[in-house]
Amino acid sequence: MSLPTSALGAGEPASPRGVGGAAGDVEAFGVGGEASRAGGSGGGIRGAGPDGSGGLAGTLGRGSGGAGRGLGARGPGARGFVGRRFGGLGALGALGVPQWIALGFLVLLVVAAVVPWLLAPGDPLAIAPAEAFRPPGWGHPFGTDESGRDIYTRVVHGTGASLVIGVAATAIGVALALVLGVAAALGGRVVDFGVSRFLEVLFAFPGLLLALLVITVYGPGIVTSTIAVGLATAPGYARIIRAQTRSVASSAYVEAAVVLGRSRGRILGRHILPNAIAPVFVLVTLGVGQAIVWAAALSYLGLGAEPPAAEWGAMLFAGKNYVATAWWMTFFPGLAIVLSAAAATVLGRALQRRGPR
Amino acid sequence: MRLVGAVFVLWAAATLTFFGLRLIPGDPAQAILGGPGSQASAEALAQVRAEYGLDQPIGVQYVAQLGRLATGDLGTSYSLKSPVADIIGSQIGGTLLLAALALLVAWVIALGLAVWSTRGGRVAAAVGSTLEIVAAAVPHFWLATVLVLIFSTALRWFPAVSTAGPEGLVLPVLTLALPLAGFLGQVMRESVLNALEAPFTLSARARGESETGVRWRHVLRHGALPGVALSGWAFGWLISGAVVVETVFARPGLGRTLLNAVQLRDVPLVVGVVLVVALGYVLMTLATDAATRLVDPRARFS
Amino acid sequence: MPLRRHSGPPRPAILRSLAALGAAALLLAGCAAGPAATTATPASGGTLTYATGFGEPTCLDPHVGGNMPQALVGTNFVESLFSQDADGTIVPWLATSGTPSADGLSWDIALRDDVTFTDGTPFDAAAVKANVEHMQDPATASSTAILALGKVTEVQVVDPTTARFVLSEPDSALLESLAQTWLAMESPTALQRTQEENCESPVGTGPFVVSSWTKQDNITLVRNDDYNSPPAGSAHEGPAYLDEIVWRFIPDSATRFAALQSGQVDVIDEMQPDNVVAAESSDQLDVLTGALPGASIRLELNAGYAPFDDEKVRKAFIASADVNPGIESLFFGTVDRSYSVLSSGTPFGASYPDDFAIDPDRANQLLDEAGWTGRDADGYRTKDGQRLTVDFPISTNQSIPAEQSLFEQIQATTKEVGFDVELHPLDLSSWYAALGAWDFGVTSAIYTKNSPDVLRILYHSSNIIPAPSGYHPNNAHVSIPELDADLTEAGQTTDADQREALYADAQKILSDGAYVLPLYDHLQKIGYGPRVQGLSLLPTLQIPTFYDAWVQQ
Amino acid sequence: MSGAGRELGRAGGAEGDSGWAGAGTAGSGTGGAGGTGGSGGSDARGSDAAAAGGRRGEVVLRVEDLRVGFGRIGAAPVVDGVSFELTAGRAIAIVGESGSGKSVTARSLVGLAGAGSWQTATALEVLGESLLEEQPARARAGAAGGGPGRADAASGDLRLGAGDSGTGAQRLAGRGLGLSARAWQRVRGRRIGLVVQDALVSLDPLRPIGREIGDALRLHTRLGVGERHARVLELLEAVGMPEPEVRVRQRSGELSGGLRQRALIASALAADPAVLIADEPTTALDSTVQAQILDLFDTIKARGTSLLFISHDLAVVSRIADEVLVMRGGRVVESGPIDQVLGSPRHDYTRALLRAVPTGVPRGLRLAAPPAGAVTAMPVTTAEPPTTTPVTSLPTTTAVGGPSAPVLEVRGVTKTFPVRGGPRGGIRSAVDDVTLTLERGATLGIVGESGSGKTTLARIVLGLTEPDSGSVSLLGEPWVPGAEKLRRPRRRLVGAVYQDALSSFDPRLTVGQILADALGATDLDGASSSAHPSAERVAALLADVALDPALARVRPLQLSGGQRQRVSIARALAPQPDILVCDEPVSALDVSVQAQILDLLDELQQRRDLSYLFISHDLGVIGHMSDRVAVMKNGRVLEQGATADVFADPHHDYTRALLAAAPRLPARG
Repeated sequence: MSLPTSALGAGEPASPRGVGGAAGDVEAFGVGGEASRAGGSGGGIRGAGPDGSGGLAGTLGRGSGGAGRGLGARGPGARGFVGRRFGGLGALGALGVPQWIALGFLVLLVVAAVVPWLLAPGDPLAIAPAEAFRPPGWGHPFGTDESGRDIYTRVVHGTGASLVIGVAATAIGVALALVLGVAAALGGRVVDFGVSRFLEVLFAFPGLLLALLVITVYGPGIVTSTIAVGLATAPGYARIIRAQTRSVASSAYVEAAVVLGRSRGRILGRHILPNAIAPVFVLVTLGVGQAIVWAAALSYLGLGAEPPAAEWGAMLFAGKNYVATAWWMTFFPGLAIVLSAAAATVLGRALQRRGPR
Repeated sequence: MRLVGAVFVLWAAATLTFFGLRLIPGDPAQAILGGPGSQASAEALAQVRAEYGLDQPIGVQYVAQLGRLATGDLGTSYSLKSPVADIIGSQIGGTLLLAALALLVAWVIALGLAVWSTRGGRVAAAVGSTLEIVAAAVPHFWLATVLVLIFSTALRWFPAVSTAGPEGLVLPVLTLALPLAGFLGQVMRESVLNALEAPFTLSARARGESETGVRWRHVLRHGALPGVALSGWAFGWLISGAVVVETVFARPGLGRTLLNAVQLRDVPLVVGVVLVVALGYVLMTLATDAATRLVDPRARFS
Repeated sequence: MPLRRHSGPPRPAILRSLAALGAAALLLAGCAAGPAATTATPASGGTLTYATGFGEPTCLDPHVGGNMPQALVGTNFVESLFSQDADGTIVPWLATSGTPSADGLSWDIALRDDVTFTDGTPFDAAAVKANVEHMQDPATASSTAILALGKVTEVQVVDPTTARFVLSEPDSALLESLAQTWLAMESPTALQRTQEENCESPVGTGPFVVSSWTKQDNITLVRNDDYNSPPAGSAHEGPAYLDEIVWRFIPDSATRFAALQSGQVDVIDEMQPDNVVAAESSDQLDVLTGALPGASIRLELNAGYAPFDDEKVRKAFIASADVNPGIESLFFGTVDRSYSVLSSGTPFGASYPDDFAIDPDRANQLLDEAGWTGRDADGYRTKDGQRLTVDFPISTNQSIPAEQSLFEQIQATTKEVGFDVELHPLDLSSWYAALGAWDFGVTSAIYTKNSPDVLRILYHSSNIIPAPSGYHPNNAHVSIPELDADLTEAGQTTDADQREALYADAQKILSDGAYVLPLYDHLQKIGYGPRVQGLSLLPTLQIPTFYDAWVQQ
Repeated sequence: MSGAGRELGRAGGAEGDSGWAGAGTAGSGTGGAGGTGGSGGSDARGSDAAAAGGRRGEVVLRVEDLRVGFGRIGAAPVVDGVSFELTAGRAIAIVGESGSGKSVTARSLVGLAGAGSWQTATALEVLGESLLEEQPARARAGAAGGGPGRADAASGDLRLGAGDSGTGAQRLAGRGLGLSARAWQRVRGRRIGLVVQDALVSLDPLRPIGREIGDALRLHTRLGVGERHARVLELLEAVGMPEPEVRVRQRSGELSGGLRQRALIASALAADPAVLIADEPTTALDSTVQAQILDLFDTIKARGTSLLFISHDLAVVSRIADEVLVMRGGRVVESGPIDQVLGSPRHDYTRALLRAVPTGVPRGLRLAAPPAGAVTAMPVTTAEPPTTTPVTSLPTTTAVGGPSAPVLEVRGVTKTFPVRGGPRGGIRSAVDDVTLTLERGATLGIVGESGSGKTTLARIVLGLTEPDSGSVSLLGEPWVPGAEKLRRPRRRLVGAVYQDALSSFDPRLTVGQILADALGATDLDGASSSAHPSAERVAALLADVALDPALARVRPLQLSGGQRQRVSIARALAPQPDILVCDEPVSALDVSVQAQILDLLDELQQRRDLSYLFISHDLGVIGHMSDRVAVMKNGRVLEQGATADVFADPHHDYTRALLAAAPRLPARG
């Protein structure tokens, strides 16, 4: 269940190859093409050579960001990691309608996670057997579950658990990946070889089995499944971070710093780490959605949150038994998962796309 | 070098699994004697422990198992009592068929969607990319349930559980393929868009190539390229997905075998399945590398 | 992995009594009558597809291990020496009679002389001897037979049609034991093969023969055309009607029911309560139910360890665990609340509803008296800074989802008086491990056994000591000398009145001590589609039999 | 201003080859002026067209008042009123810098201006056939697109089909206007061939070039597969592709840049179009290869194909074109026969462009017009923005050593790299036994084509790559090889200026931070960087390179190419180095910007007594900048000596070939 981080646009292909080569295509959220699309009218006008830098794409780009983005284009060969940099919050200015909707939804989720009672004043655990299996309607907008608990209230109150799982699992995965990835990229040949092989093993290991083992050893629960998802996603992130770090480490600006006589430690702290880590925030955004889905999958297999926690995956797990008679028990938590994951993806991709040059 | 790498991966996967399973509560001897809770006598347990070498120190057991694996002997399943190789042999076909079809369908959907939605205007592009993002966000188990409700219970078009015939494969394959298509589609769309804006498509248009020709002769290949490169990853993803799909649709296969084996603490079977899956991943990676190189000469020269 | 019930655990089912099972009989008769209501005449031929949620056997030979999946499928191709009728009375099957010696230390079993195993091997006393030896062989690892035949020292071949069971001490439950599928007769020729081979295709005398077994997909059974040994009480003679049974494994209950609804399968087991209701209200589907003998579904409070080592705490728990509304809503009226430790399919069950009255005030008072006077921020009671936590490991294999939901409701209602019940859904291995380590406050375990003697297994103090496998049937950690005495005596006497009194006393002791919270009967729930006719349950273990079943073409 | 247009029109008429329609408003005149020019030109053109007769003089391509833009129709055109006529067998060049609209002009002629584009013209004809389609709605279109000057709405202010290329999502603007997509497809390749910009990536890397070339035949001829194959081989032969039978099956990635360009030209020529448009066809190529490709165009032209040649390089243009249009900001500022325009340019911009070409300009002479001069006064946004006047008040540092003291000595340096994919264990010598000396205050130019090893040499000199053997000494002391730790304290003595300035900046940092960082490095023991350099020092540094100090707050991404290079130079200057290693510092810049940067470097050298190791592929730049020059090929220095000597009297064949291949302007204006 390794997170398809490569699918999210920044991954190396499966084989241990460098950043270039065929990888270029996998990670070809090419800056040039991106820029001209973002500009809205650049349509393939990508300069190269003297006429290229900032030429037409620059002229054609609309809005403040547009012109600049065209400048990075130096032919497909030059695309890739180095060009993809995180532009900070300025990127928000470039959000479109879908991104704003996604952002709005995520804000709503955060509100639901932090102050759920604002949105749903009820008790998510309060049972009312007499009210069981009520379809959506007045009083119970999403219906009730097998114990008469209000599903709307449970979905709202479950946001926190699901988000925490998503964010924490991704954080664990990314933190682990940072250590591994940076070590591999900068630690010399031996370390790189070791870490790379290790990552390859983790990749070859079915992610779900890894999670299964972790959970069987430590028992099911939110914490365990968070750790399990985090572990299972780490190798994907680690590859990206390794590639990113290597790319930054061999970038022209790091060489420029060497030429200026900066010490290794200073170059690492001032240039390599910040630039290698910045895109990781985008990955985290993208990863959170997938982590929520995977944590839900574990819950579905009965390995996630313990009852009666109002966690979305656990609600799905409970609801699947009544799918023929009480569709709302699975529909709404499922919808919450899909929408959250999709919103995180939309936003993450927007950041990934708009942030870099 | 690649071979050494592959062997290393297999060894490490076996080792990880072996020790991983030892951490799990549960007595393997108990698993051999008909699972937990069975009223196996002390003598029976002792006999089994001796027979399977479970009374040896764990290091010795590990070396012994590794030795057997090295000679190609996957051992005998604790729970099913038959050779692991036979069990895997009988289960792998269904999973591979499922995975291969799902990959193919995902490919076709993703590529079709990417190519279609990049030519049909803004709305199509928005629809295409929304579909991809939502598809990638749908958990398979939920999708499986929804598909069964719609196509099996309500419409009665396809059976809810697997059958011998091809109609039984439709829902399981779709369940696996749709989310995967979402992922692949996102990547392929980027690549299609890049190809559409690439100088070589301008060049093709300047030659008088029609839009259809541009897409068919040039863009399609470039769109497919990242899909090829991601197939190794997709394989692992499909195997994980197969665990759920095979359970929901009651299909025989490695995924279900694996899940059962873990729950029954059937160490040889788990190790066997993990090895086979890891081998599959390694082979798939090699194959996609080779395929990429075949399709894209740039890979050879970089 | 979706939840399965019964897939792994053995069902020790020892019949110790010849007593009639009156209550069960009534229920069974009613249910079995359902399908027979159609007037069409049985037709031969056709294939029936059965989908089980109990899981796939790891070995088709029911001697090996011995669990419900094996019994379910095995009933079609192996047969026992005896059967039971709807009243629970022992009736002949492969044996014509069983006669104990005067001292009760040997039984002469008279056998039919016209039965042949499907591999051509004749069924005779030597075959019985070979079977018993096979069951007793540690390598076979039969969990049921080893206990059931624990007193059998050897089987003597008196003549080809008479087998003499020599016992170390009297065992009045021998014939009931032999009625169970786990002690069914297999071809001695086939038993000579390796266990692996025998597991693939055991050979019996049944109406069907194992034709093929595609692991994780299906077992195909074909009709035994030479069949001539139906148990007493069957609706017809000669070979079965069905050409073929395809036995499929569909672990997911929703999928299983969907498959039944779409007509893809004809019969399913392990129906969820809502599906039972849906099927009953449908004019296409029907349901066959029967209460499994043995203990009812119940919560057992671990009296050996804190906090339930204090009777007041146990009583407070039971007085606050309001289960009736949940049983009503979760089971859609398919089950009735039980106040008896014994299943309604088992004689001598005694109900003490008053001991299980819901009274939160009393519960609070009891907890106060027990010293759990503090309350923490979450509203849970505390004593000396310790929270009143009750760990509740749930076997996701054994407890169906509705049960798990019920446990959640128990968690919610007991919380009101300050219990912190922590539910831990576990896979079977982990669950057994937790139980074996006494690492729980309350749990729910299933025990199927065709006799009130199940009480002795579950609550005799000797069964606190774990078996070599680490499992201890006495999960409530009940250790009361008077109870032990009652149970031992009840198991030895043959006087029905005396047994009734002894069991009633035993159950009262359990009830007074608040060791157990009975919930409802453990039901076998078989759903079947419109094509299926003549389906019934074999009374012994409420297992569906397809001998009389036929499908409308 | 509009006088220029009229005069050109006359000149064209006199030639009889092409009549020049009013070239729109050249310069800062009002929009109205162009209108009159346009209508006048229209008339003139009409008579010319009537007079045109035989094949040789036939007008194959006539463009009148072409306007192209993106976004709202008529608004902010990027091509604004371009008109010309191309007759058979002739070559017209459009010259301009980035953003001048020359590429868009070229592409709009085949309806491929790009997604979301709109185009209008009063006439667009190929071989006498109009590519415009009368639209009933033209009056509306005219109202939208035409200013008061668009006088001839009655004769058809017509829409070309908006670009149907691109991402489909943007095709809305093309809806129902102009030629149908199918009609355009018949024009493309068949009537007008287009060799698109950037030869290196303009062939599908996944398809064999034979298929790419054959596509044009498949689309425009009825030839069978076998015939097509034969024809493809002929074409490859015709464009001078060696071993066509082998190449035809190869994909572009397997070909060198020159061969790719030949294949691309072959694909554009395949269906024998009357007009071949070539957009910067030689830009990414080495000069020797460039010369060969230009020869190929000569041949093509000689066979009767008319050429429309788009380039930024006046020298290249002078080599191939009969006529030239100088474009700036979407307008034609000057046009006419090549000799006339290059020989006696009338427009300031043309003059500035010509002046900016460094080739043959002696060392020390300014290339760019004085700041705040005519160039920057032009109302065009894309040129290098005005910069502050170079600061002259800084005290010049005086050289410590004697005039000929070597500051850098490279002795016998060799570096090899393993070659992957080649024969087993193959190695390639990137730098092979190179010995060079750089003297204080002097510039050592290193010239060579791609793969000559000049960049590897630069990296060795910068201490970024360890040589296999040989050494470099700095101010007489060992520099390379050696431990980085030992090198670090003296790093400040050597600065570097890179070709791609942008990628040499940490993207997270602003200009000010970048420079402050570099100033911090002046503290010799690099670790103590806590002392934050003052904003004044950063501002002074920016002033040194003639940049507005306000730019300290922006990120390099927001700067123009020239500004970035100035920042790059400022950074290199920050630690007060003695030596600057400049690796192709101007090769990504427009010629006018290049001129400014070269002037700046010159000026800094004089003020600060800097020594330059100046690397370029461009002989003109090298010749202008260097005191001494070393010619590199395949890692070896073939020849070195005083620049004048080497250029005047090259000893090595390769040097001679390089000099011969370098395109030159016919005469200096």
